[in-house]
Amino acid sequence: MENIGLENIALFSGLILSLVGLWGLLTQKNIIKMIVGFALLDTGIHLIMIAVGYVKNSTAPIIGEGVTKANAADVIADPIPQALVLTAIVIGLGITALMLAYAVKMHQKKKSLDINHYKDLKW
Amino acid sequence: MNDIIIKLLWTLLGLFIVLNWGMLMGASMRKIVARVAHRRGIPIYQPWLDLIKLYAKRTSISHGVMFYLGPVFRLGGGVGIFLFLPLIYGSEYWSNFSWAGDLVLILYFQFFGMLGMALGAGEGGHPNSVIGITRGLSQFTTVEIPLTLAVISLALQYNTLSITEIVAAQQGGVQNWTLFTNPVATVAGMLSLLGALRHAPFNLVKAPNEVPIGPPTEYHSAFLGVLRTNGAVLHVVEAALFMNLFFGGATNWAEFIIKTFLIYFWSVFVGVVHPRFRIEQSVVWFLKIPLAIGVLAVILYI
Amino acid sequence: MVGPIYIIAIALGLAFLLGFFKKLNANIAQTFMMAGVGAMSFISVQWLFGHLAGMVTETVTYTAGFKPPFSISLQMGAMEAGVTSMINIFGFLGGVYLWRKLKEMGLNAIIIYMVTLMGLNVIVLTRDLFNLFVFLEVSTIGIVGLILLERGVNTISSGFKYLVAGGVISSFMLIGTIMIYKYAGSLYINDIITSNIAATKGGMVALFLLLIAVILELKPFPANGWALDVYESANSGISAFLSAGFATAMLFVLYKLMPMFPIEWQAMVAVVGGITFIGANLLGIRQKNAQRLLGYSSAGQMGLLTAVIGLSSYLNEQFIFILVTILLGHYLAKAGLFWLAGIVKEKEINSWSLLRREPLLVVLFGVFILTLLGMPPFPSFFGKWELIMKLAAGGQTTWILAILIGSFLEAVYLFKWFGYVLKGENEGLPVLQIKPEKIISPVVFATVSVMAGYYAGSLLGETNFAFYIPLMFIAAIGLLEFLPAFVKNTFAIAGMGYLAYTTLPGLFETDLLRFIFMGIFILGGILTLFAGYYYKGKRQGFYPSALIMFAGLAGIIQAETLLQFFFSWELMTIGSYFLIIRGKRSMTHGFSYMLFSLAGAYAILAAFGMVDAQVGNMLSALGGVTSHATLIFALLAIGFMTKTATLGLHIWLPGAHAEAESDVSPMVSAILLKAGVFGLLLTFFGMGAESAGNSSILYVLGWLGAITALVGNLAASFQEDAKRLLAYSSIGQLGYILFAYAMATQLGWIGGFLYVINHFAFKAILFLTIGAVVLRVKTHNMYEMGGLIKRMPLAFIAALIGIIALSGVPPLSGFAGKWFFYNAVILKGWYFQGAVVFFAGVIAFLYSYRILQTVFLGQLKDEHRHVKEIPLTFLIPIYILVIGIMIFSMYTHWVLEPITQYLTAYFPSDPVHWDGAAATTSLGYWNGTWVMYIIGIMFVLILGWLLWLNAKATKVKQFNMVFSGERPFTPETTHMAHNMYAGYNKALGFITAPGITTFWNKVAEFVTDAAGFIRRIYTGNGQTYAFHIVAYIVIIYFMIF
Amino acid sequence: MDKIIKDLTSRFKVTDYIQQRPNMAYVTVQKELAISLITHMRDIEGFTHFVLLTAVDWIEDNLFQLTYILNSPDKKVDLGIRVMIDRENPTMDSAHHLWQQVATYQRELKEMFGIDFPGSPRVDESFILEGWDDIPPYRRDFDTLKYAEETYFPRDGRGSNDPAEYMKKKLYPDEEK
Amino acid sequence: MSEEQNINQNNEPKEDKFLAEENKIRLVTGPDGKQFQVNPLDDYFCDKRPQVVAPKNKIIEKFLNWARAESLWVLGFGTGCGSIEIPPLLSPRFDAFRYGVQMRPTPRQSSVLIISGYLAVKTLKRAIRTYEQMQSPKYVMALGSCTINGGMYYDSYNTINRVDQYLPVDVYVAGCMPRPEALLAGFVKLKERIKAGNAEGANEYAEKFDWYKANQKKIIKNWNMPDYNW
Repeated sequence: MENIGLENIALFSGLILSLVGLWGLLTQKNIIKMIVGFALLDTGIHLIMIAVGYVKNSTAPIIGEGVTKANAADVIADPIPQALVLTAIVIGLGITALMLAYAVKMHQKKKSLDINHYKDLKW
Repeated sequence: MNDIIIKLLWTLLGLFIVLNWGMLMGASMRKIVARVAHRRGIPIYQPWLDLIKLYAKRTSISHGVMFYLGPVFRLGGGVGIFLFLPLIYGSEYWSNFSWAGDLVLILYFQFFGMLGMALGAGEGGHPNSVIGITRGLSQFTTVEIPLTLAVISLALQYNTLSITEIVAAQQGGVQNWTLFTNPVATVAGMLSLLGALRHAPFNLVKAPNEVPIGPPTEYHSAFLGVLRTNGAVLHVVEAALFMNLFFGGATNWAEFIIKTFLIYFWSVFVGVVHPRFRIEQSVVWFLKIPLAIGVLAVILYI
Repeated sequence: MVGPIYIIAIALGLAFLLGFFKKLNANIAQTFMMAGVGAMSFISVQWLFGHLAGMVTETVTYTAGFKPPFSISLQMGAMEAGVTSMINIFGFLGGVYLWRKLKEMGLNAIIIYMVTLMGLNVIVLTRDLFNLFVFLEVSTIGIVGLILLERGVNTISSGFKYLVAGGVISSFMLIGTIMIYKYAGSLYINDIITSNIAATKGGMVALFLLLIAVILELKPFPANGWALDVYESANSGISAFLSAGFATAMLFVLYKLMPMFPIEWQAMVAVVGGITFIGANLLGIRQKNAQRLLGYSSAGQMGLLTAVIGLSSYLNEQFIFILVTILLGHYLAKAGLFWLAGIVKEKEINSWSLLRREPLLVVLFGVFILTLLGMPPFPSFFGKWELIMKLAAGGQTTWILAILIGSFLEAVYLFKWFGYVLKGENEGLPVLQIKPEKIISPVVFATVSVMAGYYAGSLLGETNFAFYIPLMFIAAIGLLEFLPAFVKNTFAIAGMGYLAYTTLPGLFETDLLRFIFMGIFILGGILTLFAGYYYKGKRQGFYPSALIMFAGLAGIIQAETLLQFFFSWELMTIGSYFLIIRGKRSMTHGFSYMLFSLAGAYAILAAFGMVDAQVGNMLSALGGVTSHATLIFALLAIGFMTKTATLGLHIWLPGAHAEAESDVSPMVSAILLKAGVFGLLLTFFGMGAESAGNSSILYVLGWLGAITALVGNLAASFQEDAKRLLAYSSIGQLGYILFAYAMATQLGWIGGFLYVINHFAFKAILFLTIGAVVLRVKTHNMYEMGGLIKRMPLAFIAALIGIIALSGVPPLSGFAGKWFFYNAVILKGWYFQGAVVFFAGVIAFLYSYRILQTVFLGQLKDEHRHVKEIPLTFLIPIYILVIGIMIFSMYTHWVLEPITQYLTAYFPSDPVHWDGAAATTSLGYWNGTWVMYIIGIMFVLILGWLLWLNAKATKVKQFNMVFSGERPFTPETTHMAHNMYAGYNKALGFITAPGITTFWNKVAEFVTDAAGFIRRIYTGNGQTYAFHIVAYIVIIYFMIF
Repeated sequence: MDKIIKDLTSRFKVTDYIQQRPNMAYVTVQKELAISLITHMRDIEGFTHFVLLTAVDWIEDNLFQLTYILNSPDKKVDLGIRVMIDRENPTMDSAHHLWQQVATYQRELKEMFGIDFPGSPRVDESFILEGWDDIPPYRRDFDTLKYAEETYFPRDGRGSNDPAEYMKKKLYPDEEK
Repeated sequence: MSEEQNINQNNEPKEDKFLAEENKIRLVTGPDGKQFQVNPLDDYFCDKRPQVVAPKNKIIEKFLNWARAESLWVLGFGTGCGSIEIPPLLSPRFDAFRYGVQMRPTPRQSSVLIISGYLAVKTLKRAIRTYEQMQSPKYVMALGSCTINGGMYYDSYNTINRVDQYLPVDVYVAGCMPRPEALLAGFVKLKERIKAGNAEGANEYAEKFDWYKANQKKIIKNWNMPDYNW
């Protein structure tokens, strides 16, 4: 259990989550399900990102209780991935929202949410 | 200047001899053909009479300028070959103007007359003329190949394209004739001659019972006279060319006459015993046997 | 210098501000936006000029006051300045173009537009990996938002596909980024480059994910279906944005990130790019939809540029030049073409013929197409040239081949499209509405393209200006298009005259070979142009095209370097293409002409590359080639033989020449074909015709020439169309010429020169005459003519003399050619080839007679009873040539003796001896002047005799003939013309069976079928596209690791 | 044969019937029925071969008699169909649609007898006579001798002999009759 | 001969109800779009009249006539049943070549036209055209009683009785049909006439052209050409 470690759990769950999301994105015919798949993929990646930034036995990168400027680098977890994750979540959200907006538009036009019905352009 | 005038006079004399010999030769050939058919045939002087009659026709018509020029081109072609062909080996006067050009000139000068004739007949507007000409040209294209190959073979053998030199190389006895030194080329050349002289089986061009007489359908009177004159000259000259190339040339008129007669007789002989080819048949025929022989002639001398 | 940060500041600030004023008048908002974009453009352009002028150095701006890696930094180097300038200028012009649309869509669209533009700028400028990711996403979101400018269901679904695919890609990119951070400990690109990240396996995977994501953003084949749908369905302004703006930025990202990756991966990048270049262009062939076609082209161009980046190690110091010029070409052309697509509003490319209603649009279209293809004088030409040169220097033959194949495939569909524009049916198409704001941007880009071309050329350090003088003259003539034809004609002739005045005397002193060809080009040009006085009206487009061709021809002669030669060669090809395609029904012929020409040009280019790699770029250095000499020789020969229409490469010619206008046919037949001959001669002279490896090629060429002559002449005999007959005859004659030069002996070459001059003269005479006759009788079919000698005696005489010269009957100059041939063939020992050539020569009689007989002799038709003699403007040049041919025939030695001396330098053995007019070889002798005298005198004597005998001949009319006691009924049924050589056809027609045409058709069919088969991977399903992306990543992964 | 005729009579109003030979018979029908009868014979009875069409001028009755002769290759019988038409206004329905060659016969009849066949191809063009402008020469009221004498410059002194008499006179001049 | 004055071809109105369709004046559009009239009779045929060509001076003419007589080129044109009698002439049995008689396939080159038997009006038209296309001097030989007085066709509505009303006949060979020997005799007779300078049929035809033409046109209603077929 010790060998596994929290970051690995996060990493693997993130990996599995993103694979599930990718699988959903690639196989589900329903557009909404595809978007859900994408969201899962996105979340999985965020988990991975956090896992990457995780440092064992370290605290949150907030200066204060036990964390001084001097030992900050040794004690705190890397703050950058966390910052990145925040940004990534925002962007992922934006994209998901845009996808949903598109889904609404598509449904308005063709009254269908099956991705197979939108194949007019090809070749 | 004097030289040239004398030269011209000799040339005219030569032309006169060749013309008359051509007519005599034609008449004797017809006599021979008649005898083969158990007839007596025409009087030996018939060609002269025909010619006089044609020139003495009182009326004539003309379809246009080219119609008029056609026979001029035609006779020009025949006389031109005569002019550029050395007749008698070793005689300066009887070598005519052969210093102006070699064998190639003569080979290509044949076309001069053909082209003019073709255009003249074309201007006549008669469809049969044009049919005849297309046949003639078609056949001629393939007739030329064996001859070309034979000439190349000769050029390789004698290393020259000058007729005079080719004849010179054949002097000194029968064994030196191309006929014996290069028999394959001779065969190719003589097969080509059959087509060039247009006797049967290669006479579809003027096949009288199909396209009345072919190219000269519309020609008559003096026009036809000119054409007949040319025919007489051309036959002798063609025979003389082959004589020079393959049969050792001639050193005197007697030899000239005998040899040209025999060469001409060859085509008549073949003609008498053969029926007529259709045009595509003759085209293909020339591309088979004579072409193969011509190729062989060249291969032997590479 | 205004800092690059202000670019972002302006954009963001404006976007925010505008967001506050929701109710703001759209006009004002848009003005603000344009002002903002203008300011952004200004900033980047000033940096660009600063860099170019050397006033500034690479500058890094730090945000938040920290040094990286702790903050985001923006770098403004020369490249960045250039790329942001491109993006911002595009943004500005695109904004102008989209003016109406944006206004219609309101403030939000304007904001998104600005944000997207800003995103692209940051992508270029930033040196932070995550920042890059963020702004990539911002731009993607922005683009997808802009896609919604159009509300069709296809647009929306394609936008969704784009989003799905983009999402997948960005996921990988994100993983890659974060893993890089894990292994490199920094997101600052410069740090990553210096860190040894590739040492660990995980680091490699991280880099791989990043790289593949960037590559996928460049839409590599075949994982690019999602982008194509967007290109096809989005508003053309947005497609332009995607292609010119977004792709440019992404390409720069790849360029920027390249140092991060292991050096071995460059090959992978190059291969990916190469496959995309070929694959996308292959599939483009089947496209009918203009925007989708442009999408394919866009993907292809990106592939090429990716390949260039991947190949950077071979390109050395020229890498940037190549990258920038090709990128610039793509950027200008693609934006321009998408914009035009928005103006035309027709989806199908065969409806683009309506562009023809607006000449300006056609010009723009032409400029863009040529820019895209890398034709001179546009920038990508120089880029491609340098690319090939450098690749050749690196010994990368496979790459040269791949790039040329890709370019060729691209040319296939672009010129098909061009053909539709120039010649397609435009009846019944809707009216073209041009809004002013839509036309400005393409005009600006076209202008920039031309200027950039000049600039790129001068960067290569050529004495480039001399080659631009004719172009400027042409441009001037082009501006005078509104004038009537005869004025322009006068200008054109004056220009040609000036060219002759300045060049010919000098060439006469220095180089006889070039003098002869220049003489043919210029003299022929002037004479054929003279015939153009016949045309009334403006004759739009004719003079620029013709003069471009002549400028190219003159350039070929004057070229000293390989580049100059190739430049002129391509110029000539373009000009002649425009000339050829002007004819009726000549769309397909112009197309096949262009394809063969381009294929030939690429062969030449490849060969030049190899030459350049070995001995430098001087044309005269051709002889110094040592390695691969045979290959180079063969490539050059094939390249030039496409112009001489040697058998196998000839199928473009008959149609192209036959359908061209009456005065264009002689230009392209009598003159243009000689360019190929000149090229061959340069090769032979330069590379030494007799060197060991080449002689076997020459042997093959000899046979090829002989068979070409045979088949060309035979096919000519079976034609019903007069001009087609002459065209086939040209093929045959060029076969002779090829044969003559392939002999590589002095005699052969004298014969060849004789033929070149002769063919020029008689083919010009014949094409002008027949062309003029066609103008009068309004038909090409010979069986519909006949008897015209009565109406056009002068034309007949000219044609007769032309035919006599053609057929080689003494005494005209054609015979001289035959004489030299005989001698040369026998001395060379090519007996059987020679026999074939002579057979072909005799067959020439068939068609010579046919054209004279069926056009001029025989039966005059009812409707031609009142036709006039051919126009004087044709007669004058024709008779100048006739007189020329007579003099040349009489005094052949005036020309041939100097040529003999000239050739003695190459063939010291001197087998021809000239004594006055008499030529003697070791085989035979010939005296042209005397032959002429003798024949002339004899002819006159016989004619006189006949006249004396027969002066009173009654002149009769055409039906007065023997008709078996009947009379003819109609001239049509009495004229023996149709299927004239039926018997011959029966015997030998199989030789002319169109096997070669069938072969090329099969090739074309195979290629298009392959394209049609492959493109089925683009199912139209967004999931499939996403799957493609995943599969692509996996495959590449396994290929690398 | 009888069966055919019987059958025929039951279907058409056949006025006259002559059995010329066992395998040859003539029937006479009305002008209006003729073509349908012929069609019937061709299509039903198997008289697929058209032998000839000719005419006789019955000037006394003021009639033209048209005779169509048909042949049945299977039954090996001939059938002649006679049609009497008015001589003053000779028209007859055309049968060229049954056999193409009928048109040629009709053209000849038009030229030689002046019998019109409206609708027959090229029926008005001259067939054998080129430029004939007299009454049709096969009509019996056309006097060919008179016409020849008027037109063709007969040579005087023409006489004729009975060859037998002539030879007898020549060989045996003394022998009296 | 009396008809000579009242028939003048030129004044006759050119209305011809037998004018063939292809010989009618037609309106044609040229390639330049202009319309114009084509009158086939004028535009496609020469309408000159034949001219009398006087013989040259006597001695030369005698010589030439001898040559002409010995070189009789016969047109291979069979008109009636007599045409079957001509081919045997060239067979070994009769061998007309001995007499300088040769066959020619085209009237342009021939000098003898043999009317070999009865002439229908239709054939007469062709015979006349052919005769007119021959070049002067030219001779006509008529075989059989049909050509002399109509023979057994004397009362036919379409067979002429006397050829000499339409063409200048030099020699008649009587018989029905004359055998080849008779033809040879005819040739000999013709030669005698030519040598004597009496065979001036061509000039006679030109001289009495109007008379001949009137006779011809009396029966040939659809001549459809200018008067003289060059």
